Amino acid sequence: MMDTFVMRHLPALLIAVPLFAAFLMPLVGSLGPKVRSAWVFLGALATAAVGLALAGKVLATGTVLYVFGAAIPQQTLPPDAAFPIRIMFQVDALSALMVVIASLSSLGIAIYSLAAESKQSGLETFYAMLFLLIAGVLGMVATGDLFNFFVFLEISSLAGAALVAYRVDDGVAVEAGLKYALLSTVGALAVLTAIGILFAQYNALNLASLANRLQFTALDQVALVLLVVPLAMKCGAVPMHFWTPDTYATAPSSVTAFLVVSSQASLYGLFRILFTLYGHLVQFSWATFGWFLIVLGVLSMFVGVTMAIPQKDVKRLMAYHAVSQTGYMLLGVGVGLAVLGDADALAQYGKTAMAGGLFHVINHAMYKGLLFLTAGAVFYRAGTRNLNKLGGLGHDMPWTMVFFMIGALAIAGVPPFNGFASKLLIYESVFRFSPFLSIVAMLVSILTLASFVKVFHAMFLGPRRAEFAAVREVPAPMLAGMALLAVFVVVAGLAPQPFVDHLIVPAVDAVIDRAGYVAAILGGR
Amino acid sequence: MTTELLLKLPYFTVVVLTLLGLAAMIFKRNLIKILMGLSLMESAVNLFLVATGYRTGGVAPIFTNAPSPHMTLPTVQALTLTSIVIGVATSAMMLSFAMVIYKKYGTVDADKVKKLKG
Amino acid sequence: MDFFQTLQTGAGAWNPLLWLLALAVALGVALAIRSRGRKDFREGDGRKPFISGNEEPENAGGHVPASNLYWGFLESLKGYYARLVPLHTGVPTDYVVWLLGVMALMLVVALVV
Amino acid sequence: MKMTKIVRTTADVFYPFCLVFGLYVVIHGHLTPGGGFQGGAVMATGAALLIVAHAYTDVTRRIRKTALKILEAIGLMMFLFAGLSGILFERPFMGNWMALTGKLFGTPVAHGPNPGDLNTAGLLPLLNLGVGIEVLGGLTIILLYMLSGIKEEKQP
Repeated sequence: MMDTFVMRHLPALLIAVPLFAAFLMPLVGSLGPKVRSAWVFLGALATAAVGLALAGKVLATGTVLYVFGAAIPQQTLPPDAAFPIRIMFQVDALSALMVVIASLSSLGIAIYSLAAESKQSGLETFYAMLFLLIAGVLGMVATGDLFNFFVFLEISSLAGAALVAYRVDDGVAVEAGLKYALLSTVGALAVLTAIGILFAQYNALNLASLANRLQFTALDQVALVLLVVPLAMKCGAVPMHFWTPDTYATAPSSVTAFLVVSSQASLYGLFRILFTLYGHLVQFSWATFGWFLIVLGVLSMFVGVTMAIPQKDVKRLMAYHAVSQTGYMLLGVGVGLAVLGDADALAQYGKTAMAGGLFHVINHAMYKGLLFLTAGAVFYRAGTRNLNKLGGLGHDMPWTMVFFMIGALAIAGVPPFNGFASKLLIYESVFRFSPFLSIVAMLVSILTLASFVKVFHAMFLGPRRAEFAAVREVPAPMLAGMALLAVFVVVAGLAPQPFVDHLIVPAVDAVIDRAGYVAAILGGR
Repeated sequence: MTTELLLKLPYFTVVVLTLLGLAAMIFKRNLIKILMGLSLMESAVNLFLVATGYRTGGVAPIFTNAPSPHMTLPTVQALTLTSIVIGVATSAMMLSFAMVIYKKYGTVDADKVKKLKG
Repeated sequence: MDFFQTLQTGAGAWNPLLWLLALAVALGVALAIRSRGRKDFREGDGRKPFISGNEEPENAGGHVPASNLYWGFLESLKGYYARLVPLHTGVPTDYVVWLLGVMALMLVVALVV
Repeated sequence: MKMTKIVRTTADVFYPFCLVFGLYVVIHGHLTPGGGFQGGAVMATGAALLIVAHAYTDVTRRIRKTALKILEAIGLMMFLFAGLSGILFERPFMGNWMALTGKLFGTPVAHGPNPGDLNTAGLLPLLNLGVGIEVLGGLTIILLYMLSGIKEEKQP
């Protein structure tokens, strides 16, 4: 009974649980640090449990609908409803993939931050903001309503900016927070304008209803650009990536690891709008926006990795790699979008390219989160992020070193870690689309490996240093948080096919199957 | 003719406000002025949303003592309110960031607030 | 064995299990070669492992700082980096201009093409 | 920095009126323009009035930040629980189970133009109240933080 009751309301709990944890944090925090830590752990555990249960339900039974404030949760709209303005969550396989990513990494990050942040002050606000950020990201990927998407986008940007600036750090962190907030707000205003344009024409905010009614007028094209470009900016695509290194480098490491997930939620929004909202129109030139994604992707890959190589700050270096890895996802899905009109090409390599891109999304969230957490662990003990000053830490921090190696080998696409599996999918399918793009992708992978060899050498190798004599292994909660992500990286690398079969391929089908998304709400056309 | 022009007036205002906001954001170097430009753009978007909700002959959807039952759908007003609330939070947060930056850097000149680069 | 399936990429395939097997074989070969080495060597008995005949450098202070790595790479791509790095000005206004620029470009592309 | 006695007294007199008017806007959120956020903002204006008239330290003695933080948490919890209460009554999250029951806020709304009845709309007044309390706490905290700069500059 209880089980079915919870199962029925999973989409609402997905937002309610992290919000509950966040809102009660100031009161719980006044009961002492131990109670607060327990509360954070329980909140993260419950959020992850709800997220994974929801994803499991979606993958087992298909799209889950949840209409807020209706008579029953699954009340769908009549196809000819004049004003479909109900707020609803529509969790399909693509959303489920993103929910899995957010759940797993939020759990790992919360456990890690229990120890990593314990020396800081004002922790109630910090954790409240962290849970708000988690709620924002989960809302972004679960919602079926365009305006709701905007609200959650703003919640995640606001909470993210506040967290970036949380350690004032002589104003540097605040500078990064201001840049992030400024760009996010400009982008969100563009998104809101686009929503206004669409609503004024079609009297609908619901994604499925809008997709059903879209006529693709010139105004719709303007709206498309106003939606797509800011979201590409939010996921850190070159040449709009400038905020990424600033923000990722200065934020606390646990926050950075989740900001990666938050930028991937923007990526989700990008795919949702391009494929579901605008995907069906005959006049819509798939190739134009497919090539837009491909060009952004190739630029991101190449500029990101080349900018990473000369960096001296380890987190700044990793941030440029985050830009570079986002390029792979854009490339994979862009190829899928470019051949969307060509059924043969889509079946031959388009779907594989998209599967590679989406598999890379989850892999990237895991190994990049792991890398940022290891960088945070090194900073926690050594007190510096400057690669020229670090060295010889491998003697005293063996576990951190092992986790760093796992993450570094995964990001460089070395078998048998998960980065290799998704990159292989991308290389082989993109090669059939355009060999040049595939070669660029491989080159970037080699440069990534080179860059991480440098980081590994600078941080962990060499003789013990006198200034790091007091360095010990980091506390157990931090290791546990890193281990959670590392285990996923290894398992997904050793057994990629089950992940692809049960998680990625349904997501790819959900992205392409626009009619199915619409029919889930409107009950057929 | 004049009524048609009047109906379009809000959209002209939106364009002017947006351009003013963009100009402030791009050409001004003072962080506070940049944030003012952002607020102007926010107002422009809000005005745009409200303007799209106008229906000729419609009445504001307030049931208390309404003169006629032909009321407009207040969705855009709801959207605008939400966006205003978000705007308040954003402005408050960014202004306090600017305050901290002034305290730590001693300047709010955007060209000098760039310890993070490269 | 259902867990360790072969990853199908449409054009090729990759099996992590086979790869691990190959890795194990390679490790075995390496260990076999190692076991052929001299058994009577003990560390710290005054003898040094024979490498090249030159004096072995001291270990301490031998750590190469990170920015000295890939010096050649950066030197050969000097022109590229001289153009790319100054773009990252760190001024928030410039970031906004880039965003608006891409937006304007895409508007032109979407409306014309 | 203090204003003259006239200004201070006027501010003291107006402060309760600000709160009451804000509360009016909150409670009538489902009938008239306004609602939780607007009413809460009006109430927070009262605090702004006090800060303008009195010295910052005098105000923080009267309005405590911890109390405001607790208010904020209470308001947010009220909103969340009002939303969650729907699922206990076989409705979705935010399901309006209180409307049309004839009990608290449960009177059916009359069709067409009417003078309005406070005892309608079910869950909405509760949501408004929650948001109002939250905004009162949150905005006042923001105001206090931002105006705390005045204190530092005026002391030589």
